Order: sequence, then C-alpha cells, then structure tokens
Amino acid sequence: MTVIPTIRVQSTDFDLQSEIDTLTMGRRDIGAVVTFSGLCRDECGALSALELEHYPGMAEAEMRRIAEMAIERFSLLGLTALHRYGKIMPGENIVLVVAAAPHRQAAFDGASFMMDFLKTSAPFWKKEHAADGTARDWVAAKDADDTARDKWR
Amino acid sequence: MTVIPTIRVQSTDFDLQSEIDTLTMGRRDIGAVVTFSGLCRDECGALSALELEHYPGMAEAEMRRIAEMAIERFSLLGLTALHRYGKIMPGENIVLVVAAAPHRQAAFDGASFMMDFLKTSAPFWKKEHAADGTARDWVAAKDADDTARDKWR
Amino acid sequence: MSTKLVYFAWVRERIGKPEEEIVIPDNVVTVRDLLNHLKSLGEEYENALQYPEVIRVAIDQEHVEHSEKIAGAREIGIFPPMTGG
Amino acid sequence: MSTKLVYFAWVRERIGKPEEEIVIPDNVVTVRDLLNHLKSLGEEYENALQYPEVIRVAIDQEHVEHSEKIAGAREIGIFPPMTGG
Repeated sequence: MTVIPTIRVQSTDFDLQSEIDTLTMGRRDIGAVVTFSGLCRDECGALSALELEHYPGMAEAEMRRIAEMAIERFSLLGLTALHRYGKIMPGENIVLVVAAAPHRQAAFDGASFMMDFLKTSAPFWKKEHAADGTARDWVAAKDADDTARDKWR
Repeated sequence: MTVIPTIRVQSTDFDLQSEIDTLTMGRRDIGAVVTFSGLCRDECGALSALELEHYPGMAEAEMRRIAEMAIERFSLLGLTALHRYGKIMPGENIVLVVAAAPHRQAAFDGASFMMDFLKTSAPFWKKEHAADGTARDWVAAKDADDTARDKWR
Repeated sequence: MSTKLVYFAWVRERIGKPEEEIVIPDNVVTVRDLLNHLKSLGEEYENALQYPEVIRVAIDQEHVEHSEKIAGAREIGIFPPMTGG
Repeated sequence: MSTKLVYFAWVRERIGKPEEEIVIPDNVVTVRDLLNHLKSLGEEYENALQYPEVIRVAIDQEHVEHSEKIAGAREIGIFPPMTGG
C-alpha cells in the first residue's frame, strides 16, 4: 500500500490533535506517532514577530519530495507536514510534522529527517521584526542545519 | 530556573493538545515541541486488547527520575510523561511524552531518551488478550529496548 | 520484624498473591539470598523464581542489583523485566 | 522567447521586483551564465547577486546546481539559502 503524505502551506494555525486523528483514525497497525512543532521564539524579548515568505507551488512540491523520501526510507504508515507563511508572533506555531509508524524509532527518525531536510531545502525564508521597530533582518541560514541534514546521508 | 516535569499514571485517555498547551502557554522561549504517543496495535488482528499492570508509587517515582535526567541532560524547558494502566484497546493511546526546548534536536532527544528509559526501567507490564479468546500471554522484554537505552550511555 | 513483599505480572500470578508480609531469617542478607529463600517456601515460589537472573527487584521503590543488602527495607518489589511504554 | 524569473526574500528586495519576463541571450547556457548576465543588467542586480555562490536556483520549481543548463526552462527561481522550519 502506498502511503500518501499530507502536505499543506497555509497562513492559518493548525490543530495538532486533529492532524493526528486524521492520520490514525480507525487504524490498528500504528504503534507510534511522533509530532514536531516548531514555534516562533522572541529571542529574549528582542523579536516582535517573524515574517515567513515562501515560493508558492515549489514549497509544497519540495515538502512532498522530502516526505516521500521519509516514507520510503523509514517505512512510515503516515506523514503530515504543514508550514505556515505570513506574520507569526512569538509563541505561535510555524511548522508541524506528524509521523506514524509501527514502532517508535521509525516514527522519531521520520519526523526528524523531515525537519532536517525541510529546513535546508524547502523554499521558505524568515524575516525578523525587531521589538524596538528599528531593524528588519532576514534570518541567515545556519551551517548547523546543513550538518543535521548531512547526518542522514 | 528548575524545570519540574509533569508525571501521571492514569487509567483514562489523555488529550495531547491540552498537554502541549499546558507546557507552552504564555511562553515565548520555546522553539520546538516533540510529542511521542505510543498506541496499542492489534498485531494484524491477533490481539483484542492489552492489559497494563503497574507498580503504584514506584511507576511515578521512576518516571520522575528519568524525566529529571532528561531535563538536565538536554536542557529541556518542559517535559510531560503520562502512562495509562488497565485494559487498552487497539488504536488507543498507552503512553504520551511531550518535550519542549529552544531548538529541535534537544526536543527530539529529550522525548526519545524519555521513551527508551521508560520502556526498560519504569515498572509497567503488558499482557496480551488474544482476539480468539484462547491465549493470554505476558509480553516478553525485548533486547532491542535495552540496546536503544544503552545508546545514551 | 516482618517485611512487605509485593509481586507483579507473572511473578504475582505464579506466586498467587499480590503481596504478603514475611519474616526474613537472619542468614538472608542480600536480594540474591532472599530470592533463594523464597524458592524454598513452596512450589509456587519455585515456579515464579525458577530463573532468578531475569527477576528484577526494587527496595522501597528503587531498582537494586541482586548483590544489594536488604537490611532496613520496608517494601521489596519482585517482578519480571518491564514491558511498558 | 522569454523566460519567467521569480525572486524571493532579499534577492527580491534588492532587485526590487518579485518577478519578470526576460529574453535570455543565446550565449547564456548555464545557471552560472544567467547569474552573471543578470549582474550586468544594473546596480540592483549586481547588489542582489554580488556573491553568486550563496544564491540558490530552481528550474521549474526544482533545485538545480549552477552548472545546470537552462535551455527549456519555463520558470527560473532565484533566492537566498532557505531558512524555514
């Protein structure tokens, strides 16, 4: 049976419980579900918001490519990846990944793999809004994210 | 600031979203939340239910000891671990871990560490109820679970 | 002085009770001694503790090795390897 | 024949528009050639593409290397390293 990932790019927030329910409802073969939620931090008060820009069409396509790799590699029974765009306030969700598998290691690996590749290859960009209104800088890509991705090779 | 884990052993199901909300509400320093849900599988139709037995008092104490190790080791900002007991049907939740941290790797590691140690040292035992009503066997401990725990040493 | 013993899972089922108070003889010093002593108490104990190397023991709700001394224990838990999660 | 170029994040801001249609000269064969060609179109392009080694490019919404040929491309995306998630 081919597992089809659920991929969405949206401006609105998402409900984690309903995304899990969609993935697991009526199933008796799933033994492990791992979720990852990425939230906007205020960097100790320095940040008032993040602005998320994306490449419409390619963002979804790239997330789908990564999700299909993860499903194949870890034999996942389900995978959902949602990413928001637009203005996001500290404490709000930016990204959600839900991975389901028969056993825990595959579910952990699936979610972690999805995030590591999403960070480095899905076309999204973050701009910071400073709390004092002065600066508005684009977030720089981190070498640590490339390293995290490369550990899967 | 000392982070106090939330530990509960209960017969009733839990609501994942409300557990996350309790951990993250009003905070602006959490960048990553990882949840792990362990569900009862029916083993391709062979199983009608699991019966979870625990050592009251020690179960909570041991989960708390593990949680405190995880918080210390991965500098977690929050950690919740809930485990059910009693009869659990296929598709239902058995265990829930929620780990919060500034960044994703610590949240993934914290949840995974908590599960690996919980599996091997928290005093819970599973008994299988066969779908055909004949056999009722205690689940055997797996070497793979010891191996998973030992990778953290 | 008597000590409370608590049993779980198939150890409990084979011994046939969830807990009991027993008086531990003076020559029973370690957890290992206790398991051997219990095996002498009857067929049900022998059946439960046939392979002592797989049996886990907690003193006052903390895991201990079989070499641990039991002096001062208020409650001793005896059970198979854990299978929760 | 013209090709659609789309820009994102600080590449978009520096060039000053989100997209445009341009006619690509015949001697522009690879992604690298295209980035060099764009830099010759004005200060805003030069500013955006000053360090071409950090610029990421997608042809028809798939990531490509700078050595990739652009012939046949309908849409070329040009942007900084991704910082989502």
